[in-house]
Amino acid sequence: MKNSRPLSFHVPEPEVRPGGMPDFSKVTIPKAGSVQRPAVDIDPREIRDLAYSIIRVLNRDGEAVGPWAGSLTGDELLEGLRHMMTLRAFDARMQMAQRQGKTSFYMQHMGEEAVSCAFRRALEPGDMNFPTYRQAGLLIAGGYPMVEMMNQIYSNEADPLKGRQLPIMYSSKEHGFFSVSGNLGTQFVQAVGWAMASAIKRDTRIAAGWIGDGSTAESDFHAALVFASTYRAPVVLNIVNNQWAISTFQGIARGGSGTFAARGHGFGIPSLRVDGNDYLAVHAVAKWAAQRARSNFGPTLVEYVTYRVGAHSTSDDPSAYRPKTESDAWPLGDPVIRLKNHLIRIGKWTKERHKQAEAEVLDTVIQAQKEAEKHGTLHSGGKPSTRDMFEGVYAEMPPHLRRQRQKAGV
Amino acid sequence: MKNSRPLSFHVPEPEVRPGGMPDFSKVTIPKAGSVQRPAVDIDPREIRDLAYSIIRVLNRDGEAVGPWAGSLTGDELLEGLRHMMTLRAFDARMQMAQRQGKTSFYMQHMGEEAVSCAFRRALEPGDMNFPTYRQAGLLIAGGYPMVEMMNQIYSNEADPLKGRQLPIMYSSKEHGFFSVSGNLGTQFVQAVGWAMASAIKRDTRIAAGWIGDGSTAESDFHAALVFASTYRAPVVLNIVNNQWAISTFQGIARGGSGTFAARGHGFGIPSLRVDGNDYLAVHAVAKWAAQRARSNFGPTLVEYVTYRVGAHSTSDDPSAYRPKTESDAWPLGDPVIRLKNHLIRIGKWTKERHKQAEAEVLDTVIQAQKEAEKHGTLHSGGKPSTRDMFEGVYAEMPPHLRRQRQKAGV
Amino acid sequence: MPRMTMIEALRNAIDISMERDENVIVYGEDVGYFGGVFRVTQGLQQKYGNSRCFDAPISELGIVGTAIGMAAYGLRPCVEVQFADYVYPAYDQIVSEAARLRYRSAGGFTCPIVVRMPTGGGIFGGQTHSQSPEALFTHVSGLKVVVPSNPHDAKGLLMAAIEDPDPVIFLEPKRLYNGPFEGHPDQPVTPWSKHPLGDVPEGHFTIPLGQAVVRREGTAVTVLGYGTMVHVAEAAAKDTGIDAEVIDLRTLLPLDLDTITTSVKKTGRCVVVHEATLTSGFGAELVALVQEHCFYHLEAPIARVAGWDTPYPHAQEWDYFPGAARVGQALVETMEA
Amino acid sequence: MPRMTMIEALRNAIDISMERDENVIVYGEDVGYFGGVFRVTQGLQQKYGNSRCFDAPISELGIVGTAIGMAAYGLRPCVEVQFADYVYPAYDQIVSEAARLRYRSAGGFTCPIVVRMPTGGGIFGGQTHSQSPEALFTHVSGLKVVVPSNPHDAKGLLMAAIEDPDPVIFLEPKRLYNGPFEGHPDQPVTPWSKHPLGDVPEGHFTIPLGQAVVRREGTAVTVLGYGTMVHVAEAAAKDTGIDAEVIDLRTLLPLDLDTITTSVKKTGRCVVVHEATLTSGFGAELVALVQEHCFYHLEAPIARVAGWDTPYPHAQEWDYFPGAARVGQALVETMEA
Ligand SMILES: Cc1ncc(C[n+]2csc(CCOP(=O)(O)OP(=O)(O)O)c2C)c(N)n1
Ligand SMILES: Cc1ncc(C[n+]2csc(CCOP(=O)(O)OP(=O)(O)O)c2C)c(N)n1
Ligand SMILES: [Mg+2]
Ligand SMILES: [Mg+2]
Repeated sequence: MKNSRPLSFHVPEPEVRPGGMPDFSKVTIPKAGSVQRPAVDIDPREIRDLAYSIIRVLNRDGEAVGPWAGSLTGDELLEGLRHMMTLRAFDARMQMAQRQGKTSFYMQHMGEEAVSCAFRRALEPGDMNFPTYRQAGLLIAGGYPMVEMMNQIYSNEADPLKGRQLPIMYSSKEHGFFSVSGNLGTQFVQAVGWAMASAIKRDTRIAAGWIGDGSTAESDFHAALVFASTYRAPVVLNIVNNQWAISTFQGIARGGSGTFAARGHGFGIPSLRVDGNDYLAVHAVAKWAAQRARSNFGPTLVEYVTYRVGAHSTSDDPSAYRPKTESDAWPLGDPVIRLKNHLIRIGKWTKERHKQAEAEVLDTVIQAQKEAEKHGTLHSGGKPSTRDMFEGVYAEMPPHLRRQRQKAGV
Repeated sequence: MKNSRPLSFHVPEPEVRPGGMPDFSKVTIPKAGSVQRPAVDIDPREIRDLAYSIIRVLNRDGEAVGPWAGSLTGDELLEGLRHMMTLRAFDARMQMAQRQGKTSFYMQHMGEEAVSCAFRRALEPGDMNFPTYRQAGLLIAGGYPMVEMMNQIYSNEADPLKGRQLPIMYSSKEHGFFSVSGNLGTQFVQAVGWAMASAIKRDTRIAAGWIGDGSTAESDFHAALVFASTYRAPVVLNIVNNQWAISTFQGIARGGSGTFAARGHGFGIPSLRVDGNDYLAVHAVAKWAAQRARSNFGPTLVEYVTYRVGAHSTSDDPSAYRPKTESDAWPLGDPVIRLKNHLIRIGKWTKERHKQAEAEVLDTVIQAQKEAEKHGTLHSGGKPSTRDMFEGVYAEMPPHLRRQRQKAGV
Repeated sequence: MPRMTMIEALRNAIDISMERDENVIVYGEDVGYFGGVFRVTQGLQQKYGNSRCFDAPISELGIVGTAIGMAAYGLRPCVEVQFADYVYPAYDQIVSEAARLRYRSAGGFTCPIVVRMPTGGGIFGGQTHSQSPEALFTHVSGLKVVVPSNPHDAKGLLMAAIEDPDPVIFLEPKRLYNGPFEGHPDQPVTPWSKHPLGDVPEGHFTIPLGQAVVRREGTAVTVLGYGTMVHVAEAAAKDTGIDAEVIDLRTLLPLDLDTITTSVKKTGRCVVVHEATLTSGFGAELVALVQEHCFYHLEAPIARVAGWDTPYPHAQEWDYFPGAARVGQALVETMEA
Repeated sequence: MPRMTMIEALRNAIDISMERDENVIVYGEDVGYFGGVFRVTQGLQQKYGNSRCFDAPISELGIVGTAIGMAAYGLRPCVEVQFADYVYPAYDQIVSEAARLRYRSAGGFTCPIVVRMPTGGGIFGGQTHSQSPEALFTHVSGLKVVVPSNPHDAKGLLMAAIEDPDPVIFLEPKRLYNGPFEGHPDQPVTPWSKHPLGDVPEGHFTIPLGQAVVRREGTAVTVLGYGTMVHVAEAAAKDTGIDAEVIDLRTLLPLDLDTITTSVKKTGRCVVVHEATLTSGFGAELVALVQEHCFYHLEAPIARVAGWDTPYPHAQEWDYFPGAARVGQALVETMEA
């Protein structure tokens, strides 16, 4: 029976590399409106197909179609558009600020704005997100002051995190935004713990965990699924599949013929894939999952299919590992343009008003930036104190830290 | 939209607890022979149902039926029966030896003998197992000398592991049995690494990883699936679902409506469930999975549905957490009796010869035990040296250990 | 005062904490229905229901990771890792998350969790049921690290740990669960019921974290120890007749440096003992601090007695364990130096 | 001899190792096609194919866990953890498995792996791109721990590590990748091309693990350091004019105690420096050993200069970093003590 043919080693490779023609022909995109919308109390076994398809609402003509359409009013959509535009402008300014040496580091959301902005709208006050570094839309759409975000990015004297954290590692309990960790994955299982706590206390609040496609390989992802499923925690577990993990394409984390969403099946967790560049679809699915959680039906796993248009961070140059024009070829388009077109299509918006809004948004961001820069930037102006460095390791400073602070002369 | 009904916390509970009547009515047992046997190069997407069923060969009448029957000859089955009987007798003697204070600790296999004994037969020389502490059948069926196992259990002067390891943490490269770790789960991903190495070297050997139902919750399980799927490693990933993890029933690790096998689906790994108390079914499935690996089709995930009849270890008393008679109610019966009945049914065996074989097997075990005890037991007779304690931390002893050994006066 | 074993004292501490504060939640592997493999949580599920005391999947990462989330919500999880040897899968969550949450969120989120775990050897548990990993936690800013040596302290320290606003690693020397093991494997161990430190105050009772205690007064040499080694050191003093002052550190981080330096300045000599492997063990930190703060009082090099730098062996357990003989020898040598 | 940056020297070491031994396999996050975020493995996939140099999923556990399996098979994996700050998910595999495999299997299975990781701060990387976790490995019997301070040593030590029969934790001070940072953030760093230690021998070349080297001879005080701190210590000696003898430990485990004690016995004074947080840092072990072996030669307490016991901050990086000024102050105080 022994097969004596030698084995061979398999390493997944993306379709193309720099120099090649971008090719997404192997990515199957179902028609908008074609995927069923089950009741929130559905038996997960009935909807396994949802982990292998993509829920979409906006079609090529900018129409909202199918059973997942209609979760937001026109005015709400207009607001959503503004959130995404704000995030994009914010990113552009901060990216530039980093290039100007005003801070050490930045990470942008280009192409993925719909995911965090639309998700935020599906939550209620008191709910808690456990985000990665690429969900600033949760703050923007949640009304967190941009100036505060910038103060954090600049590590200036007004930085709410006192200069301790790398830029963009925001934290705001009031805005339902758990402290971002630089360690990938860790927050995913913490979200489950928070949700378990809410259930233990017979509260009504729910949690949302966030993770990137690449980071699903981390152990915390598994622990999150295990605990969420065992205790039926009221949590929405979000996977943002933006196709890349720094230089590594999603096939390295995904392997085989599975999808990230399908990882929920072994745990009996309902798992959905959704067009992450479709504001309406993201919102509808987020709302469905949030309602399941709040109705005590337990966790939902959601995979947002999107594309990281920009570099991974200001330390990265994607042209070294993927074709420069790959993002143009991405079949799900741009979330801002798609929502804009839909709003125009339904008569709530015009090209002119969009242009005008772009200018307004930019102006707001610039105003905030000016305000923030009054408090200093990383290497100039006001800065957090050295004392701040010694504070807050514990609720009360223990003797050894007091000795050290003294030694440091502060 | 906010649902103001309070959430509630869910903790899975077994059907019954001590004092209750054992009840496995919720465990669906498909008829023997009813599950398809696909070709080894099947697209995993085609056989997702195999992760939700149970492959069985031996029916109630002791007949081997269906597409998975016929992987072993009558003589091979006779040998298999003897392996299982030997393991059972070995366990009984060593369990007793522990009670007599001849060693500190023991773990038995009662009820699960078919899994490791039958699996071993599906491997070729040179293949490597990464076992847990409950796969001694791999050694017994592989011809590893029982005396050596006992020397290890006794930590005596002839202990191949020099007294360093807890009893039953065997290790034998020659017999394709990787050093057992006391830390759950760790070996599962190492098996994948070994298999990757074999593929990298264009070898023909394959690996097998082993893990318990409870331990699938550990991070290593996830890492193993990720790496096995990404690199299509030639590995068989075995989950022994014996329903219990010490005092915790399998529902705590499994959660929701999934199965352990179904955890492979998110990774595109073909995943099968098999009657772990059916020697023929275990062998057939193991062989199928091994052939897939050796044919370069990559990993297979196999869940063996069985029942831990004995206590978790000599430190455990299961009557504190489950009905004493639960094992009698287990619907998949006893692996030894089932194979015995089959062999009688096909005319290869008789009740009398079985009785006789029992006596012979016991005698062999007792002989080995006598031999081993000549070299000492944990607290009396020959023992490994204190020098052995300092050796082997590194290939070459570094100065600080030499100083310490000197200080210890050895 | 009732006499208790260390297990009973720990259970009592958790029980009262759960009674006083609804936010105290207890879980871990085999912790719920069964009450834990060492039975510390026995009866708590029955008393408080399975929302407050429950079994967890075998994922130390998940246990600690969810506890951090619960703490961020506002609960006070007190979780069990079945053996300290199994804490490593949770190490990232402890080091990168629990320890730093308050700091990195500038107090926006905090992490009042307790991670309990049986530690130490002497039970023929081999390399995976015997480890003493305290030094892997004392190097981590933001954690507190506690090791009780008797039922009295176990209760007071565990209640303080549960009430502490920051994450506490709570190491329970399993060799002491039933009696004060003095490092003589050939001699029977007195049960706690016959030991004064088996007297455990009833009701609410805390021992502030960060306070050491002098277990045995002496003038010749200071012995710094914690957990099992406190009893071993006392035995060594008795065996050798050396008038050692034995200090039970109780909390390793933050450390009670004053009690230490006061003693060493008095005795002029110091021996540090622990069961963990020598190199980079917590003893190194103690030596570094003592020589820094008492340099001009020291009459002899500070000696360390510790587990050898090997994995914890099975058959050679008593060759490995730093028992009364080895500690005694260090006392003699330090006195003669 | 060609002049190389530390990155080039490391790449060269791996390249030659792969050329010489088909069993050397290299992988990690972004290590394959892209060549690593610090570009250490650049070009190796092209040269050796993607069976020998490839990208790994983001699972440090999986990276090290599979490497252990490969090593058991007979390969020599040299894997990368993207930043030392991210090693904790792999901690269990390293501590419980890699470090103990030889011992627990009585040599039946061995684990010749190298786990490379950039370590240390000084690049405004905040708390998750700046850590120095060496002490968390030096406490683990069965591991070797190496920290090079220059391109020359980086090559020789990495080749030795890859050829070593046991698991090696290889920490690369990222602040030194491009030049010998002396701890003066306001001054430009000389590139390695202008530094004698940028001279890297061609071809096969190893530096045995376990050998320290005297970087600067002196008579007044011994400074023990490794990695970035070696250059900082040299600068501090220059800045203060104190005739310090600076020892570059290079390997922390096993440690070259002879070189250390010879020097301290000569100078009678000792300052230990590292970037990791102070408490339970590797400096504690150094102090403990020095006072044990050189007690009667010591004229002053051994001083430690280290990172403060806080997470590594972002804005206050230069307040945190133990730079030339702080080391200089310790030298002065130790001379005056
Ligand atoms: C534990 C850990 N390992 C590695 C890294 C380095 N790292 C930062 S981001 C990143 C890629 C993450 O990719 P993905 O999860 O897909 O998220 P994305 O950046 O695409 O949003 C890596 C490897 C880290 N921060 N933490
Ligand atoms: C990392 C780790 N955590 C916890 C334990 C303690 N422990 C030993 S066996 C066991 C139960 C394992 O159950 P399962 O995986 O189902 O295997 P079984 O014993 O049923 O064969 C536990 C919790 C351990 N050995 N290692
Ligand atoms: Mg990504
Ligand atoms: Mg089990």
